[in-house]
Amino acid sequence: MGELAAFIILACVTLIPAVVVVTSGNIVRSALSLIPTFLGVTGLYILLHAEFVAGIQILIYAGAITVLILFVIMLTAGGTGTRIRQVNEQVPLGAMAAVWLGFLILLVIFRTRWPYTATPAPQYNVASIGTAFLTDYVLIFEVTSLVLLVSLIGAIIVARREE
Amino acid sequence: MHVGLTHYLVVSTILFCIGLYGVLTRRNAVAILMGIELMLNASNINLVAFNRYLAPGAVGGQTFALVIITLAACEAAVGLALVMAAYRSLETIHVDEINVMKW
Amino acid sequence: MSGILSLIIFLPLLGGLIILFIPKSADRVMKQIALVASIVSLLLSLVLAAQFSRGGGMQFEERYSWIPSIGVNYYLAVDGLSLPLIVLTAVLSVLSVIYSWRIDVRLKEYLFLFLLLETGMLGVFAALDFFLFYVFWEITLVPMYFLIGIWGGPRREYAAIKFFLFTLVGSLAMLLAILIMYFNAEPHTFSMLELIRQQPLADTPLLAALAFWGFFLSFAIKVPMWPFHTWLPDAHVEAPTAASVILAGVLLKMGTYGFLRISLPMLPETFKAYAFFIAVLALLGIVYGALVAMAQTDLKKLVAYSSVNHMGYVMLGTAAAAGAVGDPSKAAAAATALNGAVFEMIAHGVITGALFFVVGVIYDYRAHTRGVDEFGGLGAKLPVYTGITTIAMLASLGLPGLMGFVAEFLVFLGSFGVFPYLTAVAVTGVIFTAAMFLWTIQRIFLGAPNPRWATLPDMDAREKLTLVPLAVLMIVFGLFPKPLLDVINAAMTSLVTALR
Amino acid sequence: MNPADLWSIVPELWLTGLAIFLLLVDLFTARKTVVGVVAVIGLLLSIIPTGVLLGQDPRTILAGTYAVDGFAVFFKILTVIATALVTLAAMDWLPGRTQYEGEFYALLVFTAVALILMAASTDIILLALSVEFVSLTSYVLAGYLKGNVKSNEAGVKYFLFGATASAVMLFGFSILYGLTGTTNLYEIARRVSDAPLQALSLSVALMLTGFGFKISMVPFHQWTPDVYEGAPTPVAAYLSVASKAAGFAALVRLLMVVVDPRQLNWVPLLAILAAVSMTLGNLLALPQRNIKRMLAYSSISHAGFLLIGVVAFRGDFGTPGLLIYLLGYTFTQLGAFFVAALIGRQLGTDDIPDYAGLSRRAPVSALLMAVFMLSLTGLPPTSVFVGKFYVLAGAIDNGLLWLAIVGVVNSIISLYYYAGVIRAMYIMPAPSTVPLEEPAALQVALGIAGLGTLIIGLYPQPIIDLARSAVLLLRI
Amino acid sequence: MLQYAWVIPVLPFIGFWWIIFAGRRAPGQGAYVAIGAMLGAALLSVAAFIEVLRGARYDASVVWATVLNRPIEVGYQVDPLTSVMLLVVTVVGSLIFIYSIGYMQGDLRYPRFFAYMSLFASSMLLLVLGNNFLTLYAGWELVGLCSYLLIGFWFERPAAARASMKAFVTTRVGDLFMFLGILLIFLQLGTLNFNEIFSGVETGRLAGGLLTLAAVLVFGGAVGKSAQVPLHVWLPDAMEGPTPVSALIHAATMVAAGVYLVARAYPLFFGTPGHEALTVVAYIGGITAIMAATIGVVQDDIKRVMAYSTISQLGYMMMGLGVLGFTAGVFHLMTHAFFKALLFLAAGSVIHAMHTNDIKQMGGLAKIMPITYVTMVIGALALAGIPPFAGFWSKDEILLEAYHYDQVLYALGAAGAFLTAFYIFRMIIYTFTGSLRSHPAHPHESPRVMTVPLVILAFFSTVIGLAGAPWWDNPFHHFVRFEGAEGAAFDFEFALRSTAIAGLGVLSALVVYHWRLVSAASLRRAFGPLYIAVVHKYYWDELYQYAVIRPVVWAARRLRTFDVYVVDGAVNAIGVVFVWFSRLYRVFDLYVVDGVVNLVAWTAKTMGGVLRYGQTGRPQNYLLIIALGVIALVVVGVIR
Repeated sequence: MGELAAFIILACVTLIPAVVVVTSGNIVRSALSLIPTFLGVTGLYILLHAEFVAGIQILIYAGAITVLILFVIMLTAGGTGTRIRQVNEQVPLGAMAAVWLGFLILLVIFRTRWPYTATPAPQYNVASIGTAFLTDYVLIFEVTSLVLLVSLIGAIIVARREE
Repeated sequence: MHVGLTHYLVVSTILFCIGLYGVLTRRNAVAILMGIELMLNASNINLVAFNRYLAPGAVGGQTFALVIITLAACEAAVGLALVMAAYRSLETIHVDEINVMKW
Repeated sequence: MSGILSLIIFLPLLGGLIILFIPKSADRVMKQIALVASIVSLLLSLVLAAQFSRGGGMQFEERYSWIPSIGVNYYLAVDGLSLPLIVLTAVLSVLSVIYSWRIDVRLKEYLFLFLLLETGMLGVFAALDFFLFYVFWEITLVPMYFLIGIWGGPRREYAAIKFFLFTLVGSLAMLLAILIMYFNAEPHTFSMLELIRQQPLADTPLLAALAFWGFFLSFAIKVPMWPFHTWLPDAHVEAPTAASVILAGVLLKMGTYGFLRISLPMLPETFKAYAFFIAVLALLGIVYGALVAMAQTDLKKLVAYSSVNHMGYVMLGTAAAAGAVGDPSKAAAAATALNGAVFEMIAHGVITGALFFVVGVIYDYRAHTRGVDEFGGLGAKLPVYTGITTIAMLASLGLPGLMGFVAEFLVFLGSFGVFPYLTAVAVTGVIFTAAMFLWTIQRIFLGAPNPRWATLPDMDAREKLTLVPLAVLMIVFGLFPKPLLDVINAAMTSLVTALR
Repeated sequence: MNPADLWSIVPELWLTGLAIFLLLVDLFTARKTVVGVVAVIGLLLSIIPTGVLLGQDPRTILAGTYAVDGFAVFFKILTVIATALVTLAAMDWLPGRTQYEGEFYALLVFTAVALILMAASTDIILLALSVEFVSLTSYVLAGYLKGNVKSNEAGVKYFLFGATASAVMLFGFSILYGLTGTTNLYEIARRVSDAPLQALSLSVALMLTGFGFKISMVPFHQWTPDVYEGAPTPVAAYLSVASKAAGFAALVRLLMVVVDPRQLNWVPLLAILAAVSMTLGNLLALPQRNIKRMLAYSSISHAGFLLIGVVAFRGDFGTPGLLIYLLGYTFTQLGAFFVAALIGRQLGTDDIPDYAGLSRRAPVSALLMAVFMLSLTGLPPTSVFVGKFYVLAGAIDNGLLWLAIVGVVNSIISLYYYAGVIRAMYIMPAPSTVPLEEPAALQVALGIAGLGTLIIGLYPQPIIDLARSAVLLLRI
Repeated sequence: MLQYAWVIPVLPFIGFWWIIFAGRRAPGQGAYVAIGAMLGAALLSVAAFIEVLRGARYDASVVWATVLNRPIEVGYQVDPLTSVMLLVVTVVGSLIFIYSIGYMQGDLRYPRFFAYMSLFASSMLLLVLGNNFLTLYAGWELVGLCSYLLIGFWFERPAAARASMKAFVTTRVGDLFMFLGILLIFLQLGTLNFNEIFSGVETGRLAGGLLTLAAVLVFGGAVGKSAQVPLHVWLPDAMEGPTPVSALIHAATMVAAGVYLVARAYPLFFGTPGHEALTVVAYIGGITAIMAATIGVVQDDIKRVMAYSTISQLGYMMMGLGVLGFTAGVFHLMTHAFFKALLFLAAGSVIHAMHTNDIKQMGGLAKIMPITYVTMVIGALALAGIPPFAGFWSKDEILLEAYHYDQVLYALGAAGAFLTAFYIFRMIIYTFTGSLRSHPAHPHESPRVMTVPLVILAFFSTVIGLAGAPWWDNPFHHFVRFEGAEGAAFDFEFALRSTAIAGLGVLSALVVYHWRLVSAASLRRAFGPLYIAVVHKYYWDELYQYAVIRPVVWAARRLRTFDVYVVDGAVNAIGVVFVWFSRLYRVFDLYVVDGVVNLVAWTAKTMGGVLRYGQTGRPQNYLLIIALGVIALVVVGVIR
């Protein structure tokens, strides 16, 4: 029962700020609302016994990405005014599309009999993930590092001011 | 009532659609990026939940989620860099004004 | 003698490639190379004709594997149907090069494209592998597009793209038909002879009909049959003279050649089913072409429409032969019609080629107008020109003793046995044609001399060199068609025998 | 991990090393052309280890995450060729437009690595990762000219579309994972056979978005013209060829390996999308005056054509046809873009009417451009003709005659705008007869593209053999 | 030596090419070449004639083309009919050639004239010699071509140019029917050889209605070529050509080719059920004879009188053949060739002297041009049918046959005979008696080169008829005959009646025009409406005009663009119809057939234009479409 309560709370913590993110007229408020959302998701991970993922989530999302976004908002003077219209003219259409897609996906999810394997909650640890990364997923690991490197270079090239 | 896979899937779906709505309706490029981040988070919830409920013996889903988190960071970095560059020459980050080319 | 066909086909291209590397200033050298390339090709084709054994079926075969994984071969050979067309192509190409001697705008490109075109045309007539055939078929499109587009008249862009689009529609339809044939053959093959032997679509009428209409669209546009003919007047009018000659003299024959080489032997039953319909279209072409030609005031358009008329005869003969498929009692009529059709192809090539040269002579270098009504009384000033024009026009209207008559006579003789009523109506086309050409002669050459043209010179030596050979051909084969007809007949006999 | 596996990824390692080496070289030289030359040499050298893989038995390595098969090798070769050519073209196009010329080559090589990974991934994590890798470098490359408004716009737009599409795709991947509980493609293939159909459909549909975006398939095509127009011309060329090819590679691998059409019949859907892509792309290309936009729309149309090859997977024609088409299209499309780059460089314009008189001013380039245009139309004897021939044959072989007819009709429509370029170059009067300078590297790239176009057209047998073996080896 | 008969047409053919290439450098500027060739041909013809008289026949074929394994043969034959024709063509031809030296003297295209004439002779001989329809048709078309070239010889004159085209096209209408007839015969019998066809008719492989159809179709060619009603309109206009041309082609030989055709293909006509094809021939001939004769009465142009006379006499020949008088018809063909050539050449002599064709402007030429006068009177007597001149024997025979066959035809023929005598003497009187009415003219007798042929022809016109006279057992009848159509024996009483009719005609002419006992004007009044009809040539030209041209002109006024062509194109009725139709077709061509194609192109372009509004350039519009695409895909995936 406690699990359900925790889940509902976490879901609300995730979803309600998410709505704010996409609807708020103030871009800074949107960006700040990302943080509870990410934290909510982190909670869900913990609920799912994925502590390592949860940790990374906090580090990267709540930490790095949100800060980065706020930085850019400040740099581009996006946070100065709330008078600027933040949404475009296709709100009804966009809402409709989102609702329809959600409806369809939910429909499928409910109709599908997922191949449950009713096992007790496994205990994942950082070690098993680390092992996976260095054995089965070694290529993925290496490529990920390459992606990080290249993104870094790319971002620097693009963001640097042309002399 | 027990918390099951479907619960997580519902949350992730809703989160995905909220993100999508943001992507479709926000004028600010950074705000669109936020929507995309929400969508990516939805995928991650899915992956972790599936991993937990359907393939508890392996860590494929979690690994995938970790990769996606990394990718999200990269995307944010590159994307925001591009937005910055565009802002310098176009002096706007509203995508419907970034519109020199059409047809 | 193996390799001679390849040599004939690719010598012009070789010449063209050499020309590409010659400095722009050496235009005389370029012309000479073009001339030599085409003349050698002609001579070799004459050697081919001399060595050709009548009734020997496919000869001078060359067969090399090209794309073995799908069974595409480089497969060339000639029979009595293709040999005359190859020689005709070579002859007209040489004459066109001679005629084009005075071209000075972008000469290098002109000659290259011209020789490329020659290679394509020769290849179409010699290829016996569908893939190869298609490749050559398409190769002819591009140079012609450029020739019309660059060296053409005022509306050349429109005419060129129209030509290109029309014929591309056709050739892609053909591509689909070829693929249908290919996949229904067992084993899959692109060899035309093998497909003729297999008759892969004999048991699937629907597919056969699809393939047939695919081929039909392609060939009918090329011929051109009514109502696909509207590209022709535009293309002809705008094209430079030599291109008009090649277009009318050879390119149109590719369509009828396709009907005879592909549609008829590969899909005989299907062709038979639609033979009457096609004969009606041919008939429309005959009558319509002549009537529309009569209304023209532009000499080139007039000749162009007369081509529609004449190709109608070819198609009438072909359709008649198709209508006689499977009926041994009509085999003789079918053979007659086919002989006539093929002879008409050659005759039309020679005659209409000459007519376009004739138009060019007056338009390109003399009057700079093609308005039939603007002339008058030229007969007194330009006797040689008048004489040759008259011979060509008389040959075109089917005067006995000239080439056109033999062809029309045989076509009518044969098709009357299959479609008597249609043929009876078609014969009226002869009158229309006669009236049209005579009226043209009257307006251009007869009547009081128009003072505006008082200083026009008669044909010079080079122009005579281009036109006299054609006139001689018209008369010689008009009087003694047998040598040519024997070659054709051998092929047509085996065709008709196969269809029976 | 088997150490022998490392020998199988020598090309990838070599290229990664090359890219890093380029970054280093860039630090120590002021003449950026040197970097380009090194890049080209390095790329060409990578053909050697790739060729060694050619004869090897198909297998997966590194715990089943990576395929070493003919299919992968084919795309390695294609990618390397395309990258080398684009690098050559960029060496003449870039100078003076950006200060980060050396990094440009490095990024190109990184992209090549990513594309190669994408074509060879047999694990959905790696697949997603490499798709993103490609995207990330592509965004940067598209927005590379920071002073250029159009390039900025192209970068931002490409990023927004790409990120959205991949977010959707990743959601699809997550569902696929949920259905099977594994990330390995071959494992998925085994387990998916009794997966619930609707969920599978959902995941395929969502994944299709990502790949559809990469190959610019309708309705995920609309970024194409804006990005191609705005991006640096060599990048546009690269995107239209290599990125598209890798997208197809991944799509084919996914569909072929995972989704059995007997279980989930994706054939009609993709056939319709192919038809719509061809038609829409063509119709939109008709009124274009900007050569890059025109090529962009036409690339949508070609994506439709290529989809025929995906759809017509039964028999010996469709899938090999796709590969042949891709390779032929690579040469031709690159060539066309290179000419556009040349003109853009020399005349500062991308408008087709400004090509007037090119046949006099730059005869070789004009001739090659004419060949490319005719090839794109699908006239023999050119490379795209062979490709079209193959995919049309495949369509007919698979009983999709209607699709073949749509393809044919679209070829005809396409002639109209391709011929428009030829018309401008050859028929329209030249405003000036001053000869254009035709820079060396670009000229070499152009020549190779032209030769490739013609040689494949004239003697396609080796390519066909390669493509067939690639396809045979696909299903390990 | 009959196997060398093929040389006969070849000689003038060589002459043709020689003159064409040598031009004025040829001997006698071409005249000697032509005459030499023609005389050679004449000699050979005479030799052949003698051989045939002795009973020799010849028939040989060579393969012209092989189709399947069936040869199509061409060849030639020499039989009495052929030999007679050869003789007529070469002898008359030679004389006319010689005459032309004088007549054409100083013409701009003097060599060309002889070239064309040689080509004509060659073609005509080919036509005559052929033993099959192919050769005949070839010769048939070639003489038509020569006729075209020669009528339009003075093509600077628009009237000549128009007339030449009218002649060619009108006769080609007839040829079309003939060609169809040939096709029909070939379809049924598989051969074009005359003898094989005839044996096919005999054995009944071609019989009944089909045979009649074939025969009538073939006769269509003869109608055109021999200027029978209703295709006769071209011949009067053809007089625009030089007079020797009129004499040779449009009087003596080519126009008789139609008669020759019927005679040659006689078994075809004869074999029809109840000779119905022959009845058609006879009535067409009879109507033509009387109609042309009446028109001849009112013509003032000397050559037109002669032209209508020719039409009328050709009608007689047809009638003769039609009423089973095979011999009579051919006989008249022969005699007519001589005396009509004579008349034309004499008329040419007059024209040469007067430089006008109008007999009302002439007069009193008898004293100035005695040779011309005498020879022309001989010709007139022969035409009128006064014994013993040539025309009497043949015409009398035709009337006799008609009398025995069909009284109506006889009545037509007899009336025609009266009128013939009347109009020809009307012309003689106008031309030669009284005093010169055109003062500026300075007439003179023609040179020897022209008068000698006149005299020779006059001689023939006098004596040639005796070949068919009842004395000496009527040799012509034994020579040229057809089993089953032998004809009646000479009837002295009937001959007297014919002579009386002709004499009456001559007398009437004298009464009206010489002695002027009855004024021409009162006659005109007396005949009132008939006179008006005759003056207007029975409105044939008007019929073609009104039936077609008027509506066309009306339409043309509406559609001004067409104006030029219709006015200009009112060359003749047929031409105008064609032009009108073809204009319509052209419009159809431009706006309908072409329009469809352009419409497709336009639609494609427009659609492209419309579609690109979907291409707003605004990213989120695109993103929305992506989203909608995803939804669509999912729907498709889920709802299946």
